[in-house]
Amino acid sequence: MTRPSPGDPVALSTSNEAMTAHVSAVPFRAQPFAHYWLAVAPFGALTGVLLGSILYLFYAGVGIWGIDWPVAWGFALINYVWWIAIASGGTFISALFYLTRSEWRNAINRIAETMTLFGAACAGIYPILHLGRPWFFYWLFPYPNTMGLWPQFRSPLLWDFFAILTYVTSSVLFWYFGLLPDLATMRDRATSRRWQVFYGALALGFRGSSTQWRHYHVTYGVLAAIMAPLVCSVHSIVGLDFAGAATPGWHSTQFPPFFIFGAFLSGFATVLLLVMALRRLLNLQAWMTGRHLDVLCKLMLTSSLFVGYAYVMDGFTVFYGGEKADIVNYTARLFGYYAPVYWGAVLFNVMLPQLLWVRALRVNQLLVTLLCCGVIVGMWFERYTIVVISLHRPHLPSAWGLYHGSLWDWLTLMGTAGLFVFGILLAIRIIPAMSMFEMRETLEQRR
Amino acid sequence: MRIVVGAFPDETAMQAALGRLREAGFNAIETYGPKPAGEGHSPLPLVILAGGLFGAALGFWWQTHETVQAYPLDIGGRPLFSWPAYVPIALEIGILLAIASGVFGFFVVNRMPRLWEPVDDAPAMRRATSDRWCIAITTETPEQARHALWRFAALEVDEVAA
Amino acid sequence: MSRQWRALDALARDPAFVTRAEAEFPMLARAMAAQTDRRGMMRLMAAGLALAGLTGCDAGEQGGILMPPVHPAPGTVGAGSDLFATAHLAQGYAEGVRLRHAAGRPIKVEGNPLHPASLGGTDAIAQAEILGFYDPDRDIGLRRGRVAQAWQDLLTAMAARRTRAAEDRGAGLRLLTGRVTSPTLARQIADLRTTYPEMRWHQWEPVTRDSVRAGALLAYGQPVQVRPHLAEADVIVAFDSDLLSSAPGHLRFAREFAARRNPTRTDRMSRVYAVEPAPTQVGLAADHRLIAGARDLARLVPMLAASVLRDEAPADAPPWLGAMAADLKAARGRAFVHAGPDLPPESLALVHAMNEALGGRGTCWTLGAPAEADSAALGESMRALLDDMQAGRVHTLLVLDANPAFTAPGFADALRRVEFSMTMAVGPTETAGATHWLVPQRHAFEDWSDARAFDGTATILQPQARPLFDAISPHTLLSLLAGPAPAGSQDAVRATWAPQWGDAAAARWHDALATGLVAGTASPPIDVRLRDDAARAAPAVPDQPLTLSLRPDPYVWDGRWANNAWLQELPRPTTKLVWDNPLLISPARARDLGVRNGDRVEVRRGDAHRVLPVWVVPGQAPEMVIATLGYGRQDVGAVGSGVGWNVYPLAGDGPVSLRKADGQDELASTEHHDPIFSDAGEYVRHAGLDAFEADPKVLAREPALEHLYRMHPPGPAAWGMSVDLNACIGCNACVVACMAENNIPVVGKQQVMHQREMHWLRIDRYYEGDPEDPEILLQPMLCQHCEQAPCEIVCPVEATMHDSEGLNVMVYNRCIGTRFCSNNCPYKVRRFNYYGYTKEEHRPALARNPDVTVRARGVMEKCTFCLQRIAAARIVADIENRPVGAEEVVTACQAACPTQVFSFGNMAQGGTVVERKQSPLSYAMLAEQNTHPRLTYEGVIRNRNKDVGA
Amino acid sequence: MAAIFPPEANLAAKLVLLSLAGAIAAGIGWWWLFPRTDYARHVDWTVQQPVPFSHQHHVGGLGIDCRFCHVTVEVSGNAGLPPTYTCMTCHSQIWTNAALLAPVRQSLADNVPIRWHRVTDLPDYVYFNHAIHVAKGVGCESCHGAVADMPLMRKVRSMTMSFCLDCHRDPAPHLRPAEAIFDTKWQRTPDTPSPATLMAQYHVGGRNLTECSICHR
Repeated sequence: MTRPSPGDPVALSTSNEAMTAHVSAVPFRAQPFAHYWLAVAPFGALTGVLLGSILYLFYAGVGIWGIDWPVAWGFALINYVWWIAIASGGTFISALFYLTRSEWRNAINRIAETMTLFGAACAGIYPILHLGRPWFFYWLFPYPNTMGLWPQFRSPLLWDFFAILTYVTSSVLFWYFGLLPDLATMRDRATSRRWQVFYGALALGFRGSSTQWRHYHVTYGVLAAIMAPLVCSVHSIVGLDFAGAATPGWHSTQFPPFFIFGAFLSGFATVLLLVMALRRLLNLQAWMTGRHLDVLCKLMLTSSLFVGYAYVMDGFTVFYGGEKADIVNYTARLFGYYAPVYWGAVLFNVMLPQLLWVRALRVNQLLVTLLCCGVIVGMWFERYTIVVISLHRPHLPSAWGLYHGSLWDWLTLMGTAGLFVFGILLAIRIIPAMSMFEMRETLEQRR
Repeated sequence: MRIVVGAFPDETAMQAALGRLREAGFNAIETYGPKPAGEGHSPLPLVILAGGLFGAALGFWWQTHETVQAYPLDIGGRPLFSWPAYVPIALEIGILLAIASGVFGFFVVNRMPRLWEPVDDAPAMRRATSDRWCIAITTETPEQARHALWRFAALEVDEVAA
Repeated sequence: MSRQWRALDALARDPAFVTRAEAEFPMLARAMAAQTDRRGMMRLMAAGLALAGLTGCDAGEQGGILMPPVHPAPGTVGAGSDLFATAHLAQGYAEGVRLRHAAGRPIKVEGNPLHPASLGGTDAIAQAEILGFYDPDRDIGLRRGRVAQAWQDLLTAMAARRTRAAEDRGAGLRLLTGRVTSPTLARQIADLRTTYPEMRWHQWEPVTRDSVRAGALLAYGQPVQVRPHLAEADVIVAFDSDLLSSAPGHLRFAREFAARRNPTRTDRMSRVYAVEPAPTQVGLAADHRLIAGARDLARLVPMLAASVLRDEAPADAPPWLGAMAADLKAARGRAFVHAGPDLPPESLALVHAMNEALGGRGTCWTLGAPAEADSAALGESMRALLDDMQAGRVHTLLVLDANPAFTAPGFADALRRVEFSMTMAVGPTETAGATHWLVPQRHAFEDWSDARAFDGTATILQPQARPLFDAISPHTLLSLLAGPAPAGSQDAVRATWAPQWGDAAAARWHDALATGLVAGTASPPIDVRLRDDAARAAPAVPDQPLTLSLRPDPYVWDGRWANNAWLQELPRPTTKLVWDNPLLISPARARDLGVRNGDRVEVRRGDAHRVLPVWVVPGQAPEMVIATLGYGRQDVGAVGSGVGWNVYPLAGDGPVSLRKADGQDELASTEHHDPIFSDAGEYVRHAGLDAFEADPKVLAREPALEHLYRMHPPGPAAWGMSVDLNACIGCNACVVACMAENNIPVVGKQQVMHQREMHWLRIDRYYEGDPEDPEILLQPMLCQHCEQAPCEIVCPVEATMHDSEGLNVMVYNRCIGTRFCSNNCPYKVRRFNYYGYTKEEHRPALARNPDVTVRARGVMEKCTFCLQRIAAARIVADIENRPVGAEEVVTACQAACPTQVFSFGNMAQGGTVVERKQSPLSYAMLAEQNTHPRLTYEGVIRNRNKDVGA
Repeated sequence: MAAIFPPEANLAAKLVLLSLAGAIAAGIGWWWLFPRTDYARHVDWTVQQPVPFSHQHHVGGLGIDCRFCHVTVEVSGNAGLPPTYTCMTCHSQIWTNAALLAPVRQSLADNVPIRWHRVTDLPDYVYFNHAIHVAKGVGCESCHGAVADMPLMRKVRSMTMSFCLDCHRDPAPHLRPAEAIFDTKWQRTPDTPSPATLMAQYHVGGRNLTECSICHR
C-alpha cells in the first residue's frame, strides 16, 4: 500500500462486493488480525485490575484514595471528565458530520461510535465509585421511597447523573441502530449456522426492503440531529458540575463551552489513534485513506485552537473579575506546586498540535500518533488542573493543602484504560469495523 | 399465492425493471437492496418529536411536583420553584425518550423482530444485503411474473410459497 | 488507637460489669445516697454495639436488648441530663467542674460558674478528662512485679511495712507525692507523721514552679502567692508569662483579662505588653508582643525595674522600654507586671518590687497564702529523696500520683537501692513498672476526695460513677500505712471536714457537693511587707549564645495526659502540631542551620543528647531553642506509648550545642499553608485602637449585595452566633468541648498528615508581616450557618438543607458522600469520614453522647450549633407552650470558653448575640460570597502605644 | 437453500424480548415493594420475651395505667421500662410461685436486670421523644396500637419515615383529648373536640414538623 497523502480520494474505487467481502470477513476469522489474542490478554488483565481495585474500594472506602480535606475530589472526577470527553469524540463524528453530509465520515463512524460506547462505560463507572457510600447511589433517582424523600434537583451533580444516563443509553441505541443493516449483511453472509443465528437474532429481521430503508433513512437522520446537541448538552452539564460551585477556579461562565472544546480535542485525538491503528491491523487502507487522517488532523488542530482560546479566557476573566481568591488560585496554577501539570496541559493541548498546520506532517503517522497521545495525556492534565489545582487553594488559607493520587487511584485509572481497549478489541472481533451500508453509498458516489 | 423473486446487479437495473413491471400490471411488489433506497414519507419523526416533548414535560413536572408539593425544603434559601434549575434534567429526559421512541418506533412500524419472512426462502435474497437488488412479486400467476422478470434482465429468478 | 477501646467495649457486654455499674451510680447532691435512673444507660450499653456500627440503612433493624434496672430510682426523673459538681486537678490545684450526665452516666465536662478557678470556663485538659475516665488502659489491676495480686495480699504487705517502719520510727519510710492541695491527704500524712515521727514526705512535679516560690521568698520572705485581678489592670506587662495558659487560676485570670479587651464593651481597653521568647497565650492576645530570649529577659527585667523603681533610663535599653515604663507609671495603681516560672527568682523578686512600687496592690492584685498543703521547693525535695535513696537510707517508698521514673532523671537507678517500693497510679506509668508494687488508683471522677483551688477554696470531689475498674482510693492506701483498718475515701473526707463544721456538718456537706466548693475556704489576702533588698535583686545573665528551654506541652503537660487521644490530636495554639514534640526554633536559626520543618538536628547538653526534628516558629527568639516535655513515654497505654521523643534527659543548666543531623521526620500539623501573609487582615480584620476611636466602623467593609432571591428563613426561633476575636487566646478548650459533645472521632497522626482531621471547630492561626516577628491572629472557624448556603444547593440528595430556625442542617443518614458540599464551602468547615473513624476508635457507646448520631464511613459531617441542645430546649419550651429563651441554649464551645469568645442564642428573643452583632466591629467572613452567615465575628482591636515601635 | 429461521422464530423472538422486559420490570418492582411489606418492617411480629408479659391482662384486664410502669413517658424522651422492683410490688403478693414469673424473682434475687427484647425500634439516628408527643395529644395507640388487646406485645406500625411524616405533615386528625391519650381503645365520638380545636388547644402548628432537624441530630 502506498503511503497516505492528504490528496488521497476518500476511498479507492472498489466494488461493493470486494468491500463487503473484506469487511465482513473479519469477524468470521478466528483472529481479526495476527496475534489478536496476544494483544487482548494484557488489556484483559488490566480490566481484572480494575475489578480488583473496585472491590477493595467498596471494602475499605474512599479513604484508600488520595483525596483529602481541601481536595475532596481527585482522580475519580478527573478520570470521569476525561473519559466522557474522549467518548464524545465518537458522537461528534458519527452524528455531527452525518448532518454535514461529510462523505469521509462513513468509513470511520463505526470505529468512532464503538469508541464512544466504551469511553462512556469507563466514564460512567466513576461517578458511582467516587461516592462515600456507593451502595446508595440509587438515591439519585427520583422514585417514591419509604423516606418520602426526593433528590435535590438544583444540584449540578444530579443534572450530571441524568446527562450520563441519557448519553450512555442513547449512544448504545444509536450505535445499535446504525449497526442493523450490517448485522443483516453479516447474517446473510455467514456460512456457519452459529453465526447465522447470532447475527440473525441481532438483526431482528432487517432485510433491506424498501419500506424498512425508507423509515430507517429518515429515523437515522433525525436521531443524528438529536445526538449532536445531546453530546453538547452532556458536556455543558459536566462543565456545570464545576461552574455551578462558588469554588475559586471553578466559578466561571465559560466552563460549558470550554468543556465541549476539550471534548472535541480529546475525542478526535482518540478516534484518530484508533483509525490509524485499525486501518493497518484490518487492512482498511483502501477506505480509510490519507484523506481521513488529514481531515481528522485538521479537526484536532481546530479544536486545539478552541482550547487555547479557552485557556486564555480563563486567565483574562480571573484578572478582569479581580476577585482575590480567584487571582490567588490562578497564580498558584501558573507558578505553584502543580504548575508543571498546567503547563503540560498547555504544551500538549495547544502548542504541539500547531505542528499540524504543516500539510506534510498531517499524514506522518508516527508524528501524528505522538501528538494524539500527547493530547490525550494533556487533556488529563487539564482535568487535573481544573479539579486538583483549583481545590488546593480555597478561599481561606487555613484550608490550603496538597493532593497526591494514591496507588489505588492509579490502578483504577490504568484499569479503565484497560477496559477501554479490551472492549474495543472484543467489539471488532464480532462486529464489522466499518459501516458497510454507508460505504456502499460512498463507493457509489466515487464511481 | 406465490412469491417470485428476481435479483438484479445494481439499483438502476432494478429501478428500470420495477417501472416496467408496474406497467405490466404487477402491484404487490416489494424491493430489497443493500443500501438506503429512496426518500419517502415516514411517521417516525413525529413519533420522536412526541416522545421528546412528552419526556421534557414529564421531567419538568416531576421536578416541580417534588420540590413544591411532595416535600418542600429550604435549600440554600432558594425559591421552592427554582425553574431554571429544572431545565437541564427536563432536556435530558426529553432527549432520552425521543431517541428511545425513535429506535423502538422503528421496530414497531416495521413489525420487527421478524426473523422469518416467506421471501427468505429465495436464495437470491441472501445477496440482497450485499450486492444484489431484488424484486419480490406476490402473485396468483407466478409464471407470468417469472417471464416478466427474465424479460427485464434479472440475473436470477426464484419462486417461493407466500 | 484502634486497640484502645476494645477492652471497655467488651466490658459493656460483660454482665458482671453491668450489674456492678447497675448497683450504684452517681452520688447526687440533691438526693443523698440515691441512685439515678439507669434505664437509659442500660439501653445505651446495649444499643452501643449497634450504635458503634451505625450505618445509614433505614431498615428499622430490630433486636436491641433493653435492661431496666432491678431497683427503682427515687428522687430522680428520666434519662435527661444532669450536672454534678466535682473538680479537675491541674498540677494538684482544683478547677471546679460539673459533669453532665446523660442517660445516667457522665459524658461531658462543664465548668462550674460558682468556682473561683473556673467561673464557668474550663480548659482543654479538663474537657478531655472525660475521655481519660473511660480509658480502658486504666485497667491495670493490683500487681506485684508483673504478677497480679489479691487485695488481701496488699493488706499483709502493708502490715509488714508498718512493723518495718515502726522499728526505725519511720526513718526509712518515704512518701513521694505530686503537689498536694487536698486537706484530707494532708491530714492523713500529718497523722502518719505522728505515728512515724522520722518519716519524710517528698513532693515532685516535673514542672516545679520553684522559681516562682523562690522569687516570693526573696521578695517577701515567705512563699506568698500573687493573685492578679486583671479586670482592674489598665496596663499589663507580662514577661514570658503563663498567666493565661497554665498558672494556677489561669481560667479566672483569662476571664478577667478578656473583660477589658473589647473596646465596644469596656470603657477603657487595657493595654498589654508581652515580652517573651516564644508566643504564649498572653502574647497572642497582647497589644505589643516583644521578642526576648532568656538572656534578654535577664537584662530587660532589671532595666524596667530601674526605670520604674528609680526613674533611671538605662543606656543600652531597647527603645520601647522607656515607653513601656512610662505607660506603667502613668497607670499607677492600675498597672500590673507578671513574670513566668521560667525566669530566675531574682527577676521575679524585681517584678514583685515593681508591682509594689506601682501601687496596684489591693486593686489589681493581692497577696495570698499558697494553696498547697505544704509549700515546698519540689526540686530540692526530689534531690533530697534521690540522695537518701542512693545512700540506702530508704527502705520503704510510696509513690502517689507522680511518675519520677520518667520525669526525674536518676530516679530509676536510685530505686534499685530501695527495699520496698510501691506506686499508686490511675493508669500505667514508667514508675509503676519500676517499683515492686503497683496499686491501681481510682480516677478522680469515681472517687471521694478534696482539693484546693489556687486561692485556697476547697472543693469536695464526689464520684460521678461507680469505679469502672477495680481500684482503690489513695486515702484508703494511706490509711493502710497508719493502721490495719482500711478507711473508705468518703469517710476519710468526711473525717476531715466534719470536725470543722460541727453540728452543721450534714447541711454543709450537702451544700459543698451541690455547689462544688466549700464556702468560706478561700484564703484571705495577707498583708506582708516587701523586703527592702528585693528591689536590689540582680538576676545573673546567662552567657551561653544558645538557650535550651524545656517547657511542658500545653496539653499532654508533663506527660500525664499522654494517653488521651483528644489532647494528642489537639492542634497546639500556634504551631498547630499534633501527635509530636519537635524542637521549636526561630526562622533565623533554621536558616543558619539550613533546616526546614521536619529536618533532624542533634541537641546536646553535657553527655545527654537527643536527635529531634525541628519546627520553625515565627516570632520565636533566635537565641531560644524550645523542647517540649511530656512526650516519648514508653509505658502509658495504647494511645500515648512511643509517641514523640523524651527530652527530660536534656534537663540541666550546662551549655547546649545544636547541629544538623541526617534524616527527616514526618510531622503532623493542621495548618498546611505557607505561613506568612501580608494581608491576613482579609480574614481576621484588625486595627489599632486609635483608628477605632477615630472611626468605630473602621473594620466595616461595604455590605454584601442583596441576593437575587434572598429567602429569610421564617420560624419560631432564629439561631445566631457572634465570635469575639478580641477575647480569643487560642486555648482550644472549645475544640475539645466540641469533640466531647458531638462524638467527633480522632483520626491519628497518619490521617492528620493526610489532612483528614475531623474537628468541627478549629482555630485558624494567621501570621502577618515579618517572619521573625509576625502579627499572630487567631480565628475560631466553624460552620457559619449561611442563610444562602452554597453547600445545600449542590447536594444531590437533600442531605443538607435549612430549617426554619436558620440552622444549616446535615442529615448524616441521608448523605451518600459526594463531598460536593465540602468543595463548595468557602469556609471549609465540613469534615468527611474517609474511613470509618468512629468505628476504628472502638470507643464504647456508653462513653459517647447519646443525643448525637454517630457518623458512619463515607458521610459528611459538620458543626450543628449543638442541635441536640437546641432540640432539648425546643421540646421543653414546646411542652410549656412558650418560645425558646434568648440564651436558653448554650453550645458546647460557648460553655467551655474561659474568655466568653462565643455568644449564641435565639435572636428572635434578643439577647447578647443581637447586641454583639450590632457592635461596630462585627463582620461576616467572606461577605462578598453573599452567603449571609448566621455567625459573625468581632474584629480585633489592638491598643497600641504609638511610642513603641513595631 | 432455505431461510435461516423457521416461521415460528418470529413469535419466539417476540416472546423472548417480552419476557426479558417483564423480568426486569418484575425485579425492579420487587425491589421497590419489599421494603414496604409488613414482613420487611416486622409488623405484627411477636418477639420472644424472657417473661410472657401480657398487656392484655394488665392493661385491658386489670386496667393498670401505662404510666404505672412507663413512668417517664411524660417527662422524658424515652418512656422507660419498669424496674424488676415494680413487677414485684404486686408479684410478691400474688402469683408468688408462678413458674412464668421465675425470671422476675430471679432478677430481684441476683440483682441482675431482665433482658427484654425491643419490639418497636427506631434507627439510632432518629430521635423520637415521648414527652413532647404525649404533651401534644398524640396517644400511645397511634404508634403502639391497641396494646390492651395484645396478649404478647407486637409491633403494629411500619415505623417507616413516611409513617412519621404522615402525622408530622398533618397532625390534626391524630390528636386526641388529654384524657384519652393513654386509652388505647379510644375512638373519636361526636362530642370530641374537632381536630382544629385540638390543634389550637395543644398549640400545635407553631413549627414546621417536616424539617429534618425535628427528628435527626
